[in-house]
Amino acid sequence: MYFDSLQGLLMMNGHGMYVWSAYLAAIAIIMTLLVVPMRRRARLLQQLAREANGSEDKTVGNARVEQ
Amino acid sequence: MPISVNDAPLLAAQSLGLVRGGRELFHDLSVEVYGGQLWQIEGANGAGKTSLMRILCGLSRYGFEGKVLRPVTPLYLGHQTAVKALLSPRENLQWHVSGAGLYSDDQVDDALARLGLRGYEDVPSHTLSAGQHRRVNLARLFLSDACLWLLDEPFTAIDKQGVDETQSLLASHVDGGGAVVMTSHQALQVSCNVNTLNLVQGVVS
Amino acid sequence: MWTFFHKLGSPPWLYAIAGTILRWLVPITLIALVAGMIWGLLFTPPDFRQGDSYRIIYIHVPAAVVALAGYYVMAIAGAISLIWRMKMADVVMRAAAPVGAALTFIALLTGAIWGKPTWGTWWVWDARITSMLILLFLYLGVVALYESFDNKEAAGKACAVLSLVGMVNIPIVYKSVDWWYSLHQPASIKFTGESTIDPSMLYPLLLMIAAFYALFTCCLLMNIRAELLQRESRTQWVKKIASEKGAD
Amino acid sequence: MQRQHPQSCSRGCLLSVPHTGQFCARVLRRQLLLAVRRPIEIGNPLLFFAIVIVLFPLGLGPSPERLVSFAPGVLWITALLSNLLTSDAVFRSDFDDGSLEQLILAPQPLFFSALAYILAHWLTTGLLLAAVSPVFALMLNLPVSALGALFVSLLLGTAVLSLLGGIGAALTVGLKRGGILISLLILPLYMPVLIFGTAAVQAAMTGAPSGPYLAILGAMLSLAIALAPLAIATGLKVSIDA
Repeated sequence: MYFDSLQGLLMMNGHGMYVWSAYLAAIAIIMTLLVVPMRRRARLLQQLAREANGSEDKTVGNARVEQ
Repeated sequence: MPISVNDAPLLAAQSLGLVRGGRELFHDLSVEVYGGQLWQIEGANGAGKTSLMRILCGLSRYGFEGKVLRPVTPLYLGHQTAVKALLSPRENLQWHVSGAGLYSDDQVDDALARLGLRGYEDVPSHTLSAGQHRRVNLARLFLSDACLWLLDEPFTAIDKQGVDETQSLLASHVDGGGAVVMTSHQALQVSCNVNTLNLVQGVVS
Repeated sequence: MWTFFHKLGSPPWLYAIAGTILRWLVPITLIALVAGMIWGLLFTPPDFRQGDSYRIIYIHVPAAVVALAGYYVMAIAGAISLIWRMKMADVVMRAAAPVGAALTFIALLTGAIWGKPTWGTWWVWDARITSMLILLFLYLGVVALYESFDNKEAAGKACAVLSLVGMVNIPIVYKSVDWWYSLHQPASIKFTGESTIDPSMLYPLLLMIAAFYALFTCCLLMNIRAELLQRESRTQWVKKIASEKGAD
Repeated sequence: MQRQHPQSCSRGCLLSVPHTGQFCARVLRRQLLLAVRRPIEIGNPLLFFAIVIVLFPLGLGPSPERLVSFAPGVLWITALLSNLLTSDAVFRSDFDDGSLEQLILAPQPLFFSALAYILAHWLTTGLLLAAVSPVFALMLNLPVSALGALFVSLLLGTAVLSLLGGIGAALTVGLKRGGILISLLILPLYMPVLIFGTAAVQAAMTGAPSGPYLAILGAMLSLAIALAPLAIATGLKVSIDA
């Protein structure tokens, strides 16, 4: 471990602000890169599930017309 | 002149299928066009007539199922007239970008005269009306020696005399061994028999 | 092998195989990223010239490397969709574009932040940073072209052509920018020239590059699954998956 | 005079199809005639070039020494922008009236037809730009020794720019508002040409030989001639199909 204390780690003798800002920005972008498609897929599935359930009870009434 | 059936078809479409905006326009549609046949594609507006024509002539290459075999280069007349406003009708026809042959001046004069454009051969096209532009485009039929003609509503904005002249040309082209596939809302009065392809049922009659 | 290539063309199969790969790839990627960052930040000696600010290299270089590789993945997928008319390759290209653009942006951002302590300016017209900026413009060009088409099928084909043209041009752009940099800039400390990097710094870098490649693959596969659901929303297999998802 | 109709088509069709060279010459002549018949469209890029050149002294100050240090970059960037502005219209008019569909269906390969279109575009923009540029170079106090290098570099460079702009035009011809989009697509590809173009002029200014830079521009031109029409042809087929 090249830093004696938490304080040393944060300061990184003067360069800490740049290093940590770069890492945090990168981590933020990486998180969005991972989360966005997950949420998009979940939303699509939910919407399709609602459509699937929604259309099921609707077709019971006019099932004959559908065929 | 008996139609020689053993020739290879000038155009063969195998199990074409097209879905547009979630609606299935046609599917599993196969048709073979031989020399000496005139095909008319019928269907209401939006039934996919123009889409089918664009698939047959090769403008649409993606987004549909099935295959189209095209051994010969067809002559295609679309909705747009492809007439450059800055060029005169003669220049438009003689330098046409469809890659057709070189037409002599009197061939062009004769073709334009038959469509009632005598005297307009060398005026800039921007002085002509839209109907006259369509007739300049139609004049390509009188000049071309292509075997296969694909015409997308050729008679819109054409007067009675022009329609009759063109219909007689279609008949003589088909009798001469050529083939025509066209879409039109008007009933055709042509001497040769007409095969119709109705898009609503996708049935070939 | 050919049946594999052909099977790759069927959406449900691709959706399923992407799911299984993701199940074990996502945890590995997260572990590798975290380990690499900790290793790079805490357990490597500071650089004798640049001090601790060089630690940004563990984000900047991997992001740059994978961003460039991402463009090639996108271009090759585009080529496959153009030549063999495979709809799935079109989906892969569509999924790769935003991920690559985001990684290029990470590389640029970290490069700019890194430039401040070493050169005192927020933006330094170094050869690699400038080429990275042009790569970002190439990515944004593909995304912009895709968004401006209404018919998404044609959009995919047009983007395939543009990404292929971009792929041919990338080496030319990189070489000419390197040459331009050497013409105007006397050979001061080359920003990207640390070839003699000693092993203790090299290993975390290699780990981070591997982690970023895994990250790119994860994001790509996730985007593919989402894109598949959207494009094939009317097909039976999507309805089946949706109803299963709805049930549990 | 009843035209003799082909009796039987089965023995092959389109007997008198002009071969590719003849067809491309005809397309080139047609495009040049279309351009000449509306001369203002040839004048526009030159006027744009002139006006933007005038902007730079207003922005950078009139002192000759300052101007001369920027002259190569200013001249080249202005030529590049005026070329970019005109490249949107290469296929636009033919797309609007339907000629582009006919061109794509022509039996002759689209590779050479696209090349003919781009050559016509270059003759009416790039060539004139290169011819006019020495006048503005002198206004920017460029030494006379560099005028030759400027002319040749612009000659080669604008040809490459026209080919690359043709790719952008082919991809965006189907879009209603393709103008701005084309610059985002194509400017990254223009950058290498700009780098070596200005380098050639700067070298000539300092008396160094500008030969190697012009050679690289020539190499870029030959690569563009070989590959760009492929992308243009595919782009046109995709845009027509949209």
